[in-house]
Amino acid sequence: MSDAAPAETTRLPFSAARIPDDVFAAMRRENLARWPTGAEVDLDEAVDFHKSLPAHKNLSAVMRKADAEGRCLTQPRGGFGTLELQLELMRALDRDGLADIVPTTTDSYTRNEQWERAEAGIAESEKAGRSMLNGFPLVFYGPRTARRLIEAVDKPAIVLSGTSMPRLTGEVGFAAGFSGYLGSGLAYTTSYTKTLSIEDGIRNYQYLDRLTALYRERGVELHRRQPGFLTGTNIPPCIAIVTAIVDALLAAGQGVRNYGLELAQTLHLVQDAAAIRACRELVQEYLTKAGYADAFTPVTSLHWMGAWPYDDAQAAALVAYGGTLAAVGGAISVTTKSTHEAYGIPTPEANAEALRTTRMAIYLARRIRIDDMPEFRREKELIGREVRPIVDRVLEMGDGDVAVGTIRACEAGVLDIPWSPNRQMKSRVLPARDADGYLRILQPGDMPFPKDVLEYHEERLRERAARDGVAFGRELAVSSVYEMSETLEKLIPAG
Amino acid sequence: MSDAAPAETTRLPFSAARIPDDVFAAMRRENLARWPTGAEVDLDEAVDFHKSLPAHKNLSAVMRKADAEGRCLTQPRGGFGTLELQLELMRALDRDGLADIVPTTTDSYTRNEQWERAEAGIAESEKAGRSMLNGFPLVFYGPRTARRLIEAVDKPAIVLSGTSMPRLTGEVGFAAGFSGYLGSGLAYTTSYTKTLSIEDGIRNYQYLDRLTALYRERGVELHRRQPGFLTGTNIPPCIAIVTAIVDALLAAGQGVRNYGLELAQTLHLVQDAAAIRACRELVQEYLTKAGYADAFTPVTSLHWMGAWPYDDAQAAALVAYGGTLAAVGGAISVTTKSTHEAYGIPTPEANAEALRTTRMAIYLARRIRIDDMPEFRREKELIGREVRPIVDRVLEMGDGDVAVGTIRACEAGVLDIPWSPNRQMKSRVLPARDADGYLRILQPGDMPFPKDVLEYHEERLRERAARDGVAFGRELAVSSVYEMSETLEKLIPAG
Amino acid sequence: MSAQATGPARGRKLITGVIGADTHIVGSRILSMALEEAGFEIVALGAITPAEDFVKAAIETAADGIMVSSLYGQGELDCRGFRDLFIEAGLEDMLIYVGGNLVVGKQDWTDVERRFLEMGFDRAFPPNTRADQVIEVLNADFAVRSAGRRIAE
Amino acid sequence: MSAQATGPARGRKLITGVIGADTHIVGSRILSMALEEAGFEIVALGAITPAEDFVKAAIETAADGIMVSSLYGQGELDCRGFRDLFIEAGLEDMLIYVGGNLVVGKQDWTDVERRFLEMGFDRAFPPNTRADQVIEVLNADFAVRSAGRRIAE
Ligand code: B12
Ligand code: B12
Repeated sequence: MSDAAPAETTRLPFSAARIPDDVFAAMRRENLARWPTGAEVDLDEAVDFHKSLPAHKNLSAVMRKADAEGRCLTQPRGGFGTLELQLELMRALDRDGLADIVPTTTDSYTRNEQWERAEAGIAESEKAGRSMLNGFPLVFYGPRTARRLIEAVDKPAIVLSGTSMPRLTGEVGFAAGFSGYLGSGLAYTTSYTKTLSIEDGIRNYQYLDRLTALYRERGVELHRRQPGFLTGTNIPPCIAIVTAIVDALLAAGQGVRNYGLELAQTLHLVQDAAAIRACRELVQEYLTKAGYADAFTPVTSLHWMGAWPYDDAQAAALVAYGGTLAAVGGAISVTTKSTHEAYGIPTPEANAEALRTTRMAIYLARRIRIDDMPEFRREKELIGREVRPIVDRVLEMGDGDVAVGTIRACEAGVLDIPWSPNRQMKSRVLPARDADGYLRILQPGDMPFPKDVLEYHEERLRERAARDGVAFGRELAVSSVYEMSETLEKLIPAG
Repeated sequence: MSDAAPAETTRLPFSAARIPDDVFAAMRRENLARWPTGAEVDLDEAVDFHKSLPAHKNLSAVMRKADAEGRCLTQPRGGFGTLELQLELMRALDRDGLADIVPTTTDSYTRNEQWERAEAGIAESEKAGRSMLNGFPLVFYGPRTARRLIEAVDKPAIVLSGTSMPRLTGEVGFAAGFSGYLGSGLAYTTSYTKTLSIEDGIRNYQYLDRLTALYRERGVELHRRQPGFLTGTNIPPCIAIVTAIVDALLAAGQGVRNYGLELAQTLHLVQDAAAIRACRELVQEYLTKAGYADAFTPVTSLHWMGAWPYDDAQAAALVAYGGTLAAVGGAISVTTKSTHEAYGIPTPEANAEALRTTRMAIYLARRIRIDDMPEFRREKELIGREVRPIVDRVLEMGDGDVAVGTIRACEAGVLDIPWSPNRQMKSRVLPARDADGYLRILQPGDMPFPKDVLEYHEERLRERAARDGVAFGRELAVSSVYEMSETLEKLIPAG
Repeated sequence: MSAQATGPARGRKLITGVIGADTHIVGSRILSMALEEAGFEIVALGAITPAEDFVKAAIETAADGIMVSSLYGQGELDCRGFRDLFIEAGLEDMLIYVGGNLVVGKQDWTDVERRFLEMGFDRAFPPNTRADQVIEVLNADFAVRSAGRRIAE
Repeated sequence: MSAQATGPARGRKLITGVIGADTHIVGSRILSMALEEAGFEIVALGAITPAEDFVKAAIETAADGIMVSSLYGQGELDCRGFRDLFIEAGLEDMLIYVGGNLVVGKQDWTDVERRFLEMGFDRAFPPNTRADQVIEVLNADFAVRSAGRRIAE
């Protein structure tokens, strides 16, 4: 396994400041030397290649166009353990799924920079005749080989690599011709690692963001994206948006100006629509305050990220509703799951079918918007009152430096996320669903939500506890984790 | 083939008046003599049987309970050509589909009172080992045998028999223990027959409604239901509601007080919700004016009734959205279709899956209502302004008798429906979808819609014509018939 | 612009109608409209048309072809002996198509097609057939008919 | 009220954790909470736990059983040789369960189960396993262990 954190020579004092050119050049040399395919990365060649691509294969341009046209694009997830399988998958998602954006999900060894294990996984996959890895070992194949994926499909491609260690995967992905990369320092470190420090996670993404800016300086606009879904487990909009703001400020600090914001669906029509609007506005508000008024921050809505039902027919409703929620909410794209979700990585067929179901749902949503609904307004305003006190406190704690503030806030529990595997997070904040299906804060931990806001959440949750006849407490949170995976007999008992 | 219209001896002057007891007794004798199983109908025994059923097997009671609890029940369609197949189907819909209401759809020969042909169809089905009929030959089997269907499933059962000749099917169905019957004189005669006169169709349903009232007099409340979907082909809410009001007044005249109203989904979130609310309110308004303030008139929303997509994945989105629309609109039940719709009568499995997908969509809709939206209010108010002038004119034309007014109004084109197969209907009214996905009136024919309303419809449709670059005319209506069956490549071309 | 009748197909007279107790009129009506616009002459019998009425209309109007619709699933029963009626009436060479949802349920199309061809239909069309496709086939079939063949390959 | 540890199972010490590079902590955490409430003693190793750490913790805490979670699909690679590590450490009789989404993709469960039993796990649990079911099986297995058998039928 290679070192996750940058070597000492290039380790700057930790801050949100832009990494200076010379230091970054040294960092890149060190980074690219960590695995043989790093040597294949040639920035000049990569820039030329990106410039040679038509606008419809550049994710930044495609997101901007969709935003201008009021469209909601579809994007699946998808990664298999060998180049052949991955080529076939991406072609199927394009051809049979009509995906507007094609993905390459990396395998979990690659995510953890265990490239030798990934290599072994390829061999095992070839031996077994099926993928033994849960994604594509992008770094092992390297940029030259991975470019075949870009050439195979006439759509923009994005790297999906849920990791806090994106430095080499990012270099390889961009050099291969991927024009999008999902991941961020705060969001992924708190939800994808156990022992990595938040600081190192942020540093790693500062590298990636700085790399994105380097391409930008060379005239290539790439799309960076923040994964606000975190642990995917009942994340209320406010918590997702707080992390979105922090990560967006960090990215902007490195020079990123095309920064997507992902929001996991709560599966509530009003809460999701309010969240999508609030997210973009609040991120813009803080970016503008910080002097980055020129950043483009489209919102992507994600199909339900928690536990799925074990019945395909039930799951189909989540797939379709996922399209409805994204489109009605005004998201610029939706990231899809499939009816196989509760069981395992979907076959290309199941993946493509879910894309089509979602696309039809988007069509059916027409131009419907619910922004005029009083309930929508109430929720949107509520999100603002939840988010601002936390973000303001984070900025305060950093004495103006958002990177520093973030670390301190995590330590203090001011920034917190539910169900975190990371040992440095308090993970005391706990969400649950209220009687109307809204995700609310059951336990705030040490997050400084205003008192009246918390009272409101508690009142709504007490209503649910009373309805369900359970005690007001942790059980509400646990049953909310299971909820969507329950059988219909349990969810809607016969009259 | 037996006679469709009642014999002369019992032919009263045509009016909306309640059929007198003695005449009705004579009518029943004549009717039951038309086919051997008619002799099995024993009203006293049937009344006792209905009284012996628990409330949860009585559709009237079940609809009232759902209304009180704010639930949206699920009900499939389903009929196969032999008793064995029908038993198996109903059990599957109950057990695997969790249907709240189980159906028996009759075959098209039975609907047209061609009972010998139905008999032959049973034999053919047995020979072929698969159903050669598109439904269950209820009259051929008769009430005693059909009761096995009622006994097989612990849910309320409804007869679905799209016909203008329900007299014997109704007798057999109610005597067997079915507690619901779908169909009505105006709606079905205009959409299911070619040469039958509207008058005879209404007379036939007056018989059925009078029979329902007879059970009521004996203490058994049965659920009658109006099929507002008509030809299922882009029926705008106003036209469905006009027929609902007329048919409800006719039924109430015979003594029916539990009268469901079906509305085909337009597949527009706002238009459907507005239609569901407006339908119940307007029917109540006219019933109350006519002195029937005590009628219960719950609304049932129907999965898309027009042409379906030929791709299962696309169809799944229509299934799921159908649940969403019904629940958000506040319908008391939803009648489902399946992913097989474009091809043929679904297998029990496909039928059950669609029920589960729909049920999950209903769950996901939570308690969401959009009645506060300005757009909802505008649409609902618009429907009122469309419906009242037509209904008022119909009543006027009958000099106070809705039955007489209906015939005159159909002749004059004041009452009209799109795509009617019936030669007596002008069928000059033509709907099309506007740029926002609302169904609008493209050509009003001779229906007396207010001028400003028609101007509004035209303006909206011209917007669509401009967007699609087609002439403002019939092509808008034809392409609206195909719309939902188009491929996704056509509906949402790649960016 | 949509497909047009060409060559020997131009001006041909076609009977349309929905057979049996079947009330699905929309497809037959839209097909009739499209065929008329394409340059065929159309005699539309509408919904719920007994088999015999197609023969009667064919004789009365000296039609060149018959477009039978069946949507409701019972076409497999209704269409038996349809060709025989034409043979009995001395119209054994009549061009007869059938289209719609011809059988009950979602069945394998090649199998369904075979059944209807065996019943004597010249062609059977699956669900999701559009008027343009039908016009092209009509053009081809009327073209080979002048050469004495029954239908085009 | 939910299932409880009974008989010889009461108070047993169980190690929980998510093996390999797998970060899915929710299932393991909820399972740990439920087992604790049921009367087991729990040592939770959390997400991303190398196989060796399970052995180390078992020795250090003198555990009675191991509850390996694997959700992310690569469990089939991560779990190879897991039993051998315990045998090498002299803990050949350790009760070892594995549960989650054990392989990549939606595969036939009986086949997947066989593979994991062959790897040496005493039991493998499919997706959609709830804590109550696990507790019942633990009760049964600890019960037969006092009788010298490995696991209950
Ligand atoms: C939430 C979630 C996430 C969250 C996890 C948050 C966190 N830190 O825990 C996030 C978003 C971070 C995530 C990430 C990823 N995920 Co994920 N995730 C899920 C999801 C939707 C729900 C899992 C969950 O929490 N369920 C609720 C809990 C309560 O149930 P449970 O985990 O199943 O555990 C129960 C039982 O299984 C059992 N059990 C569990 N362990 C054990 C052990 C024993 C001994 C026993 C007896 C029982 C038992 O008891 C538990 C309690 O009832 C599942 C799919 C699903 N189930 O719907 C996918 C899923 C597990 N994820 C998957 C994948 C592939 C990933 C990623 C690689 C991302 C990707 N595809 O791009 C990354 C992995 C990152 C990494 N390095 O590990 C796949 C695994 C595929 C496969 N096996 O073929 C799944 C199945 C989705 C899919 N179909 O593709 N994921
Ligand atoms: C609208 C509709 C109705 C309307 C019909 C209104 C009317 N008067 O026309 C209503 C609601 C009244 C109705 C009633 C019934 N229907 Co209906 N209906 C439909 C639906 C949803 C759309 C049909 C339609 O109009 N399509 C649009 C037109 C433009 O397309 P089309 O009809 O397919 O015709 C095109 C082609 O097929 C082709 N074509 C048609 N005819 C011919 C002929 C030739 C020679 C050629 C070359 C081509 C050709 O060209 C046409 C133009 O492109 C279909 C399912 C679907 N397709 O989604 C079911 C469907 C046809 N109905 C069906 C059934 C069973 C019924 C009922 C028995 C009700 C029931 N199940 O409870 C009753 C029948 C009543 C009766 N006695 O006939 C079934 C038939 C089942 C089967 N074959 O296995 C279907 C397939 C639904 C299903 N999956 O169960 N129905």
